[in-house]
Amino acid sequence: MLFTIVEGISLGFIYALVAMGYSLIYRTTGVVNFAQGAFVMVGGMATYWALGVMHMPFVAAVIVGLLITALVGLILWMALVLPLWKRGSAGFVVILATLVFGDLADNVFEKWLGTNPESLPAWVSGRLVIGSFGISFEYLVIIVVSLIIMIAVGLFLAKTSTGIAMRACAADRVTSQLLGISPQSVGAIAMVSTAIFGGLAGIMLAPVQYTSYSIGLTYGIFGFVAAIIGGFGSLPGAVVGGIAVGLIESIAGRYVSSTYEVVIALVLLLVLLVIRPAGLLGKATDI
Amino acid sequence: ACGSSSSSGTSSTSSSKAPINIGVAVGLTGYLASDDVPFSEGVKLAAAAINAKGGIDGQKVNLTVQNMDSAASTGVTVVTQMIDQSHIDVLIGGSVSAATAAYAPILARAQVPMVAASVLPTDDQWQFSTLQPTSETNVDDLGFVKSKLHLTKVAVIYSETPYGEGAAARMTAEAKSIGLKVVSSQGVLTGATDMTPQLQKVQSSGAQAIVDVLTGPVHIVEAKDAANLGMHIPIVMGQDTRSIFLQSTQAYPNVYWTALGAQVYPHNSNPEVKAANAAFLPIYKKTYGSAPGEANAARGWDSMQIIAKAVSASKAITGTKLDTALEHVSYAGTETVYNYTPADHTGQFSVANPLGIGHFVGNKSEIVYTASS
Amino acid sequence: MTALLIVGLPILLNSSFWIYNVTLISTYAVVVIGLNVLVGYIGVVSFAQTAFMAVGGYGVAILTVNDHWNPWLASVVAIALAGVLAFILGFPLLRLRGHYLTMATFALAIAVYYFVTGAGFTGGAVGISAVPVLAVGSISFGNAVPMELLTAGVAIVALYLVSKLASSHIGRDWKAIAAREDVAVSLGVRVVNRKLMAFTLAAVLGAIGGVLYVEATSYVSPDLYSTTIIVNLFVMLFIGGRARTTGPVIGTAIVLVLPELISSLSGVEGIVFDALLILIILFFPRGVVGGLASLWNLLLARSRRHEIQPVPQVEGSEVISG
Amino acid sequence: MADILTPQDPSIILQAIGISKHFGGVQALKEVSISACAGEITGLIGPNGAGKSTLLAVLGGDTRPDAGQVLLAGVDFVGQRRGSAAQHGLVRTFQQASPIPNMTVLENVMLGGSQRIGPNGLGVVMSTRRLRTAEASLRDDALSLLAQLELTGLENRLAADLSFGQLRLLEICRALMAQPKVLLLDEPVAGLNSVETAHLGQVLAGLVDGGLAILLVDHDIPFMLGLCKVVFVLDYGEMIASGAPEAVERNPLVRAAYLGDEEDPGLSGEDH
Amino acid sequence: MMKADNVGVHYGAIQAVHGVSLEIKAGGFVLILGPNGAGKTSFISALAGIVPCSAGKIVLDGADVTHVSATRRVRLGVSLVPEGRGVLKGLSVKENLLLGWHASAKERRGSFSTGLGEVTEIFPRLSERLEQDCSTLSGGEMQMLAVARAMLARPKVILLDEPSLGLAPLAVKAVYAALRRLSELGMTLVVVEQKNVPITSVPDRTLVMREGEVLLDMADGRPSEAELAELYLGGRR
Ligand SMILES: Nc1ncnc2c1ncn2[C@@H]1O[C@H](COP(=O)(O)OP(=O)(O)OP(=O)(O)O)[C@@H](O)[C@H]1O
Ligand SMILES: Nc1ncnc2c1ncn2[C@@H]1O[C@H](COP(=O)(O)OP(=O)(O)OP(=O)(O)O)[C@@H](O)[C@H]1O
Ligand SMILES: [Mg+2]
Ligand SMILES: [Mg+2]
Repeated sequence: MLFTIVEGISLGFIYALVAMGYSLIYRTTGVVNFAQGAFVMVGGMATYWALGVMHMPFVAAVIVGLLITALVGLILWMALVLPLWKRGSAGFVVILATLVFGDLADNVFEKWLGTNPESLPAWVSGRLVIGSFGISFEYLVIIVVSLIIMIAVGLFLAKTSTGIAMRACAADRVTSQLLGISPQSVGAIAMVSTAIFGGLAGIMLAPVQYTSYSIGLTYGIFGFVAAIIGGFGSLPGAVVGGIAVGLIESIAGRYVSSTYEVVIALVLLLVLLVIRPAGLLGKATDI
Repeated sequence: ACGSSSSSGTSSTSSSKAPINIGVAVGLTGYLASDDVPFSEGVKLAAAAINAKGGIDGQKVNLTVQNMDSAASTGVTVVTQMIDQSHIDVLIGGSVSAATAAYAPILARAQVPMVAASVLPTDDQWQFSTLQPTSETNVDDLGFVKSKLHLTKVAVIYSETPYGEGAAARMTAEAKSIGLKVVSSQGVLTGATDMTPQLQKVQSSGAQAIVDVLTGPVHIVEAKDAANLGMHIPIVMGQDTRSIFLQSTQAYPNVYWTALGAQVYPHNSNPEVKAANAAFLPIYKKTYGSAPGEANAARGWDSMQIIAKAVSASKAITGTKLDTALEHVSYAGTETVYNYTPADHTGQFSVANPLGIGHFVGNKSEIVYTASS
Repeated sequence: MTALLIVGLPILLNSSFWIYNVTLISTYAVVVIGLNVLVGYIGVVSFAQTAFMAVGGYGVAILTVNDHWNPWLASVVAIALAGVLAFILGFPLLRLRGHYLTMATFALAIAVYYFVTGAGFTGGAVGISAVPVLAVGSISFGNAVPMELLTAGVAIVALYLVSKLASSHIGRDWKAIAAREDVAVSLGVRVVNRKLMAFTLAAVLGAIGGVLYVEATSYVSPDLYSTTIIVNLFVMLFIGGRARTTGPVIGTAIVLVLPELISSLSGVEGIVFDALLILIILFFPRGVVGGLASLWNLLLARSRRHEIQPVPQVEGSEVISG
Repeated sequence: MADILTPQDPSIILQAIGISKHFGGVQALKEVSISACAGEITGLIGPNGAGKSTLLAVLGGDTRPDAGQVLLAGVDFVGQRRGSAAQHGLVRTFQQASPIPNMTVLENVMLGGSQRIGPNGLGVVMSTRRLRTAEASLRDDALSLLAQLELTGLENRLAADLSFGQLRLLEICRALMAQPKVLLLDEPVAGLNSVETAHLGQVLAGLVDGGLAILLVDHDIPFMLGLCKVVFVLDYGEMIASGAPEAVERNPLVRAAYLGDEEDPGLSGEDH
Repeated sequence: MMKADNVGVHYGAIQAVHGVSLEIKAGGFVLILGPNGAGKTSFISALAGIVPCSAGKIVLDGADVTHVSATRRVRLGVSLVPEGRGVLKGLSVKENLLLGWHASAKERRGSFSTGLGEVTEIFPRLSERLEQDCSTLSGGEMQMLAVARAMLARPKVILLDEPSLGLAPLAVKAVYAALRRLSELGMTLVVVEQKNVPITSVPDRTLVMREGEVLLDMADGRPSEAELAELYLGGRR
């Protein structure tokens, strides 16, 4: 049981990282970015390319991977979201555009790096063993990095004037312009940071699972589920939601049925939403 | 993300005969892309080789490759289109069994024979398979566990696909007959990214080894999750690409894998099969270098050659005549020797098991067991 | 008239490929017309459409293949079942708002997908094949032409029905709910009733589409209801044009036919397809039909000033983002 | 302090008794009682943040009070389904103008009459005669209301394209379309000029003559005092005065909290 | 210091402002009156840069700023209090004020706490609500916040679109008293209103607009209520 819980939590933190990406971009621009999963894929695959194809040293490869992901984020912003945003397109058009962009990214990487699943070497090796149970240090890395990002971003948004300006943009773009804020650049910063978080998730994920051109969809979906469960737009909510999804999945898989673990997780999610229509940490006014 | 197509083969040569139109329906994307992409490459290599020699008895091969996204629904659309637009005479199908099942009736209605790299849904006269029947694989894997590893309690992990479900059932039945006990049997959804629950159940069942009938990236997930759980028991993996086996081994050293003909090479017990590989592998290497998909490519190559054999035997490129010819093909391919009969559309019932068990030591693979050895 | 042409031409040309395509387009169009009621008009972003397609599709397959029912009876029962399920599920689901509702319906759709993949009576990943075809007397809808006529007919009826509703006072309520639910409530619009009815209507149309597809191909499998399909339904609707009568049909046709047109671009057709979709979204943010309509209006107004963009203006119901 | 009209008064159509509401630490309403009579305009004034809009939200059934009762024609509907107020004949406008931006002005107004037709989806599909005549009469009513509020000519504009003041008028039109028994108006003349204010005053006066009860909230004091039969004054969530307009205007508490101390509040005054 | 030269504003085919010119002197006080739909908001928005000019140009301190973004104009010292108050849902009152302060050019702004002290003195109500989400404020409170926020930006020109809208009589007086103080401190004011308001200082320029055009351009004073009614009535179709 203990292991199942720890396993669920560490799995949950991967979802949490993706969920935080959704929340960050939503809190700062009001955009629901369904290319979030694609960033996970790009991060992993681009790092694999730098490491496995170009044979760069590990650290350099990670940096290159993140840079490429950031670039993809910037392209998404400049070429797609910003024009729609400027035109005041309905939120759902933006969602659809990001979905298609995510698929486009999958297709480009499939063409570029092929369909083979690839791995990345572990960041740290070894396992933490306490008594009869043990877990890879790699999972701990994921947990620690997610927590650091959550706290750092949370503080940034709450305390710094840039952070507040970013939230202002999400609320009302015209008014934020009147306060000397440039929604364009705020959005670009937000999108690039989100891309980097997604990419980081992909890079940390690859050693414990794998990376491939098609990995994005799964993480995109479950990250979104986590973000919703926690309360959309809330960073601590993203982490709580991620852990909840991870736990439900691993406990259902272990003790009920692995065939139906996803079904169970989703049905529980439905029940939860009916009981708490704004997620675990969301406020009713946020809906 | 729907259909795609490409045509290769030219009509520029002097041959006056109509070319034979072969459709290829494969999952170039989707969960079996890592199998079907190299598979389609093998088909193309074979077609190019045949056309370079002037075709099959002077009849050029005209390929139409369509991506069905590893999905049955897309498969139906794509195959319908190939029948109507490209007027295909015969179809080469990829490894997605659900898709094969979905378009089998359409092909039968159109009287187009199919040679697929998946299990067959029904005993239909128009369908042929190049996939080793699950019994073969199982006997091989189980035999290895029994006679090489000297273990008795095994766990079976299978993918929730027609192929996986069928194989798991066969395996449980056959284990008994060779004195093994299946203590746990776990299904995995295609595209799963977490296998810890299944592995935990295996752990608590007291299994001494795992035999899986999975394909694709889940193998890597399985190895990594097993490592994270601190497991040590051997895992004998089902058919896959070399790269996936290597990555799995790097995460979890105690991995053995089912080696197909091209992966067993040069240790193939059948000299004809060995010779076929000796002919094919250099061709593959020339185009794709050290790409890891040679085993699936080899099966694609074989599929094409089987059709060529039937065409030249019957002098027919279409319909019942070609179908009947396919039912009598006997061909020594890179995978195995195929002896098709009207009663055996896998061509394997009367043939010695060609598979082996591979293992990586460092980056070098070695064959540690062959069924017939 | 145009409809007659589109349906009739393939038959005249005797192109089984195009007959099949018109069948496929009509089938999906019925589903998307249902989706349009929810997403386009009433602003309920529901992903549950594939779940109801699955109820229709699996319903007819199981009832005919396993229980040997008459295909017509099975179809009607499967469609009615979807309607009843939607009505029951609608009560708790429609209490949710915004992303949360979207998520819940998404969860429902994926849960159904995984369920039919795992369950035994649905045939698992293999699905169910050789579903008996519909027939009237000696006309079998297993043949391509009758099936094309049947599906196209159903699509036209669905289109007529929804456009009639949309232009009535009910449509006015729908739009008001989409834009400002609180205002609609304060004016006495029966919001719960309207949403529930729209949800049920969409589900019934989804189930009809599901039944038609299975009847047209004689086959049902889980991947007919996967996330890819969910997303595609939305792409169809948005490319065509939300809250536009003909939007769903045009969008469905584009999404289904465009890949065929570019299929000669070996290897990069996926990239090209996505890029084209993105261009359509960028240049026709209200869909092709919406875009053409406003182009037409501009021509009518003979205004040359349309290049001036005012302050960000509401382009439609702000369904998802604030 | 507040001298509420006796509940026995038969012309009282809307009555709230002992309403309290708090948001976190803010006590927005503290045991407030208020009533409105058919055929009269009742005023509600008070400084910014006094709780006027909150009270309207409670009366309209959009906000659930912590305590208290709301009786509409004798029926308590606190805690009933959202929107039941409107079905009982009570309609409100919002302080922030709330048009349906992607509908035309005419459609916006006709929307107000939606519940007059009822659900009748089948009728729509069959396009029954009854429905067509109902729809036509709705349109006629809407056009005449628009004319009454001098919005003629704008009926085919998108509501999103109207100016601020036009939106306010539109909103009142839409509310009237529902043929309410009680109309709650939150700052209807904010954003209207003096001419329009006077005009709207006449329109409202005409409406109550027909038996409607109006509860009016606004900061335009001459407008309020001129129209209302009874005025209630809220301050910090408490009712500090009520009664005839002249009495309220002279009330020192009200002057201190709301109007200011000078004799002439100077709202319409001239400075030179 | 700020000059509008023949400014026009279009929304698609609708022309909201027809060639309006206005010269604003440093430290001056301009009042713009007009009935509904006169184009007041459109004009003042064009001055602030949130609506593009379809004709004419806008000059600030001698430089043409017609195509300068609203964001940049704030830094250059032009602040608008928009109609409808520009509520930033999800931000607290204090965060709103902080953003206002942050928007001013570095050399012009003092410390945030001094600025905060000044505005809460004018609007004591706000100091009771500093941590509240501004979208839950009452209508009048929102208006106070919007004015206070613009004041904190220490602009050279402050443009106010109907600042008295929805304010209680006392609060209107408070706002105008504050504006008067700003004016005495040398800030340039442009105020849009519909009704006459309790302004104790005489505007040095009054424009009356109707249907996008200037009906009356009056120096040193403003029309009486009766004159205004006359102008508005005359404008009705
Ligand atoms: N959701 C909320 N959370 C916290 N405080 C709230 C909330 N809603 C309203 N308030 C507070 O309750 C008080 C009453 O607000 P209300 O809107 O009723 O005032 P009002 O009398 O209508 O004022 P105005 O004349 O300015 O419109 C205000 O101080 C406001 O800040
Ligand atoms: N975004 C827009 N799109 C189209 N037309 C608009 C838009 N905004 C305003 N208009 C139109 O432009 C004209 C001028 O509007 P504007 O808001 O500038 O008037 P105003 O003088 O501020 O009126 P009010 O006092 O009512 O606020 C009006 O007829 C209005 O309908
Ligand atoms: Mg109020
Ligand atoms: Mg205005």
